[in-house]
Amino acid sequence: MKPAPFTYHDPTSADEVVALLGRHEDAKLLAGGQSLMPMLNMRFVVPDHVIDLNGVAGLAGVRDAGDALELGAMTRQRDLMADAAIAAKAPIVPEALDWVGHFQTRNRGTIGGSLCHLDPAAELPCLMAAYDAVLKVQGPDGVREVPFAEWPLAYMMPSLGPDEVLTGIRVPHWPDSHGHGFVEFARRHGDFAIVSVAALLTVEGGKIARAAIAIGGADVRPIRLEAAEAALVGAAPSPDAFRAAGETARGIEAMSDAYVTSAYRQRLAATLVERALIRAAERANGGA
Amino acid sequence: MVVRYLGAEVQRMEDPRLLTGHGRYVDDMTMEGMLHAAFLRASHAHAKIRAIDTSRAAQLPGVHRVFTHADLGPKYGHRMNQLYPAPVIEVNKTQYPLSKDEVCYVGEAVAVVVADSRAIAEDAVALIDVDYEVLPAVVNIMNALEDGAPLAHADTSSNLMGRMRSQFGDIDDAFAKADHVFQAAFMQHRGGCHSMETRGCIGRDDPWGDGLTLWTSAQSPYLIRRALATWLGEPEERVRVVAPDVGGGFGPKAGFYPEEIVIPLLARFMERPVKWIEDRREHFMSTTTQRDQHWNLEVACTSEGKILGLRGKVTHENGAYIPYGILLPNSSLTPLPGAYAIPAVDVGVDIVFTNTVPNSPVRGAGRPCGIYAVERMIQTVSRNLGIDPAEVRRRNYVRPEQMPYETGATLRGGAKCVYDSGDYEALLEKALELADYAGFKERQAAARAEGRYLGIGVSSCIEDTGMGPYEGTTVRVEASGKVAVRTGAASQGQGHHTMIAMIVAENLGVSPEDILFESADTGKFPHGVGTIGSRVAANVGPSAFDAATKVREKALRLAAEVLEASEADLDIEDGVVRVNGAPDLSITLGELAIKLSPASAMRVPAGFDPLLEATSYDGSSGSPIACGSNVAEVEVDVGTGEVRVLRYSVAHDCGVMINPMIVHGQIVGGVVHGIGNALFERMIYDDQGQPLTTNYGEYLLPLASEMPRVDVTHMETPSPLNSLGVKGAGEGGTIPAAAAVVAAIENALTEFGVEIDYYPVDPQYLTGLIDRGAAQAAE
Amino acid sequence: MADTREVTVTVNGESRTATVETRTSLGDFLRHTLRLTGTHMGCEHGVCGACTVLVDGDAVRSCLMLAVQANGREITTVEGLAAAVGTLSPLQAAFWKHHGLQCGFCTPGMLTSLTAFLRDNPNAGEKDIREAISGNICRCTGYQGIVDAALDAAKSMQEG
Amino acid sequence: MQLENSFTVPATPDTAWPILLDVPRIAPCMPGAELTEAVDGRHFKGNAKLRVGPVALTFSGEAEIVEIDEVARTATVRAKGSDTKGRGGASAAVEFRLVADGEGSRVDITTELDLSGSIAQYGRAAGLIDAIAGQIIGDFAKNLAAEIGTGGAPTAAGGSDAAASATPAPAAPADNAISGISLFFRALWSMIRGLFGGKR
Repeated sequence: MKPAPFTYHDPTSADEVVALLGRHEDAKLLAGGQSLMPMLNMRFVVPDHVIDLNGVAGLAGVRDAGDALELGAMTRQRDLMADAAIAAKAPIVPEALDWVGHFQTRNRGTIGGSLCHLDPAAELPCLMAAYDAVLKVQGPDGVREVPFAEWPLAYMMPSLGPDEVLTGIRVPHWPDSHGHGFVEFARRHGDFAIVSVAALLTVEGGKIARAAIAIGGADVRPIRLEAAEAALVGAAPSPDAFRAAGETARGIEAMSDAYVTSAYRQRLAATLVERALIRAAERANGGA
Repeated sequence: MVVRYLGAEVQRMEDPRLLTGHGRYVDDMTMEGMLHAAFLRASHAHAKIRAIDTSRAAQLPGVHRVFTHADLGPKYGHRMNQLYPAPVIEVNKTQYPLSKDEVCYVGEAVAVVVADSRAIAEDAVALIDVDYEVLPAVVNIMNALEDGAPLAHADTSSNLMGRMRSQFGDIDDAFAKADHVFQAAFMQHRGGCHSMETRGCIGRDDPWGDGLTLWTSAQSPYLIRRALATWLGEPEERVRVVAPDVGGGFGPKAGFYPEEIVIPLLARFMERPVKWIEDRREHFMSTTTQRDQHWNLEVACTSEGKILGLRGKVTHENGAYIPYGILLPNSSLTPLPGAYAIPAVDVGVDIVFTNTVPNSPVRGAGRPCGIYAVERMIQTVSRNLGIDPAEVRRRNYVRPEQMPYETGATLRGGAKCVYDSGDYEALLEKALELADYAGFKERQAAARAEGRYLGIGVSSCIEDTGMGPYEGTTVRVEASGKVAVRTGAASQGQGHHTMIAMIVAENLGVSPEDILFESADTGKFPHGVGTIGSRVAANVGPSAFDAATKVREKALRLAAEVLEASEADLDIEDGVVRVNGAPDLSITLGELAIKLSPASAMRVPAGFDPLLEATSYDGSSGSPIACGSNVAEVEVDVGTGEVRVLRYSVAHDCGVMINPMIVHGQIVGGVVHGIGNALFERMIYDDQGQPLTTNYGEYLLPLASEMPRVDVTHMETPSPLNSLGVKGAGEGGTIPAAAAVVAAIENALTEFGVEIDYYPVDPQYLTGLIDRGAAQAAE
Repeated sequence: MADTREVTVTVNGESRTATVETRTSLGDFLRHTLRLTGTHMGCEHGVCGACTVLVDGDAVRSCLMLAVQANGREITTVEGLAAAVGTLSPLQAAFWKHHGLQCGFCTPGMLTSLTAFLRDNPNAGEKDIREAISGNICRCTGYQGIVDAALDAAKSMQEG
Repeated sequence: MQLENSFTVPATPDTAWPILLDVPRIAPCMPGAELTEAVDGRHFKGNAKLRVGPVALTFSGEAEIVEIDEVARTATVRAKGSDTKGRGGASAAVEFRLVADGEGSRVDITTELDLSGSIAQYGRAAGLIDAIAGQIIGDFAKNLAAEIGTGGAPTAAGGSDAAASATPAPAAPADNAISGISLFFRALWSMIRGLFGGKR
């Protein structure tokens, strides 16, 4: 199980990456390698060129831009988990990352790699869906911004042109009083999620003021439960409200695979949406 | 003071080497001029091969040669041997080392590339073009015997490989006089090998020197030597098979594989050593697994829950070829009365071919299935009669005063199955105490008040261990005073070195550190059987004990002459023979060895032969029957269907324990393997016979994060069948585990009326049962 | 023509340089080029953890990193965990004492992973340790001896 | 596995049938497909490029028209192909039928598809084939309708409608390959080639 031969490139700037992508037709970008390397080893992916992003300057890091967190695409998952600004502003991120692989893979794996690989079961795309994150993509004509809702085009296929590279992600702030809950069901620790749910809530004066619910793993892309979000706004955070929100998840589009059916994913989604909302409400200030 | 090693928790002799990265596994070896091989494997479950074009592959730089069946030539053009011929095999199908004209499972070796590196060999494999005519494949055992089912082999008329039956007692009478007859049908699925080291081998042929040598990651080097020499038509003396450090075996490495013919042949053709290391995808597709078995049983019992008889039918998946005779179905039937005095049994097995990888034993072989079946029927009786499952067991155990108890079943090789010793009820009580079975109802009620569902399950097992006929040992004191110990038994992590060193050291009066241990090399020990069926301690143990005893006796006899003392006054301690009461009179074992065979070749003392050495093939005079009771406590999340094993308790009896630390490790490891079978491990094929589960993200091995702490307590009822009183321990953890876990899940979900008819119990399946139960309750 | 690079790494304190094909994994480079065969390849797709090594102190899968990516880095393999030849690190000694290994194949990855984990989490309890090694598969031990060894090593390292 | 799909084209069966059988007109409707050789009236060779997520495949293969019924307007095609980088293959038996549907026509397709090799051995993607088939047929029908010139609306039928709506066609990347489980695409494309062959 050895990769097929390729030509290796180790550019040092994003411009150079874009230029290399322009020159080479069948090229793959290598970020943390925790998804691409297995596919190379198994020869599922057989590119002529591998362009390593690990030496590219300026792609890693976390910055609080006031109204949002700016994450470099090559920021390692381990560093996201340990970052103080993320812990303060978006504590759901480290909570979700605990479900991402294992500490050894998080030492290499990057947020950008995960968002570009776009495995339906991956946790980070689910989080970015909840946040309506904005992705910064650099191509030959400069940088464009893609709202997360427009990022997944199809199964494991991001809105990324053959000569484009993801450079950063902008995660808008929620008020400090917000509550969060990330719950997931996987067979074993670190496994692909069968279903995961990210929930964010703000509560003002005993009523839910804002809600975001994203479901990962169920379909080929993360799903936002917009109807349930709308129904929650203005309601008191209550077990009944959360159960009702969960019930709406029974109607989501869900896929079947060799292991579980879409019906089971829908059932799980209902359970997990309810649990994520309960957890988020417990953590939201301004309830009572 | 005589140092006692037997029964002590001696730290393993193997470990410092393995802990510092100095093990020697097959892939760690390299040789001058060595080439690397990669196989092209069948991509169809069933197809005729019309043509194979290797020309593009052969032209790739770095490729030395590409071989197909035809390229091996007529001398090597025959099918593999049937290792275990048996009369019940009606259709004897073994495979060609490289497929000739028909492939019968995905993963069957079709061609092989020899190249400068493994990577290049894989590059070339991708360039081989095979023209297949795809044939219908049979995958599901439940319809494999139906009229019109696709045939696994094009030239056969049925998928029935053969039929077996275990039959004893008066079954008609048992059912006629029963107060109740209950029925249950269930599917059992056991996964694959998944040793962390895959298979792999290196072949080297030196016709003018050492002959043909095969280093292979295997459990049974002597079986491979015999099979390889027989297949080649060459003398065994010219074939040497070595199992170096082996990274786990668990059954599937006990057989003889096509690669173990092809790789040495390539070495012969290329006149250079050739290495092949199975990669993990190959392991999923071409290493034998255990897979599906369907049981449909009826139990006859009295109103008090006393079981009178058991009858029914089993359908057993064989896979595409027969690499291992009928060992697996046979070992599924032989444990059938379980730990219970069931007077009548009549259960038959249909063994069916499918277009999947050939099946072989996996840890426990058929025993986990047979025991699961018996334990399921105990649960069925308990449920239907409303008697506590532990109590049903108490009312049916074989009692100590019945020992030796002849069940009526027949073991492999035709011997009667006789339970030699043990107190099954006492073991159960110990397990229940360890698990705080009495306090469970309170725990369950407290959890239920919080909306949590706890359950408890019990299972008991017996295990026929230590099958013969022998596994010999040679013990030789050398001039340095160190003691060379050699045996045929290969270790895959069981700690044979330590166990045997302890036995020899104690008996010979040396330290275990003085033992120079070598094993599993057919060039260094003349014959052996293999490491299967929890047999090594019960066979090598006695032979090591006996050989050491003989060496000790010889040393004492010679020392008595040299020291002019009575043998009765001599003792050996720390390698020195001393005269009791005369501390100045002594001679070391090394000095005695020199006296027997002096380097300057004077003379051997009269009445002695030259070496301070003995060989023994003493073993067990039958199969010692180990036994155990397990209790699993689980929590089920009814929202997701997730099952967590919270607590797991084992009371086990494997006779006298040589090294309790090693026994403990075997039991705990075995339990986790069994929990994996019960909850996680599932090898899925689609209806065309494509394996869908070919990586460790999808094939779920048990991980530390989901596994419980396993509490183990022991009884030591000596086996009367060997000199040490030992019984095997390697599989005793695995065998009863699935039954305990499944019973616990059902117990947790009593209010939903959940009855499980399939394992591994996955959450989707379980939520289906929960939802159905909830709907029925609502009506 | 194969794409090759010269790679220099410091392995277990010693600088080593070799030319490799760029497609070569760090694991294969260590094992077959540098002949440090203590690191084992169990699945080559990043799940089993047997191939874990420390790169600049971080535990990573050596099957999921190219050798060329390790250029200029400091690598510790199982051969380099003990302070001196013929000795054992506290963790290795605890594995020995608690029967934390049987066949020994997963052991190098367990040891490297836990060496890094216990360094960063000296107060880890059983649950933490079980989660930490959830990316390391052992088929033999049932993990109990490994967990006991890690708990004991953590204790002895804290006691200094 | 068996897949059932349908789509409509805004032309009567009399008009649509010969168009469907016109190779040069139809080939571009299937993105990534390239006809390399018409061996004879019933045998064809070609390549197809496509992407399944990160996996970019190039299939090389051949198709044979087994049966054409000009009266009933049905055809059966057998096709097989394999990835040029050794990752597996596919074979398909495709039956299709052209029937009148209101003002236009409906094409009903029954595909018996067998995948093999590593591309077939990924359990987590096993359920996507139906979904992707729907997407592919939707794209193909859209292109075909445009080719026929009247811009009719395609419908996806069978079990794939939900998935098709959940996976709209790629927009941003100008990739010559389409996303989807490769071999279904391959099968469908072979079917089209079979139709072409029937015409000749």
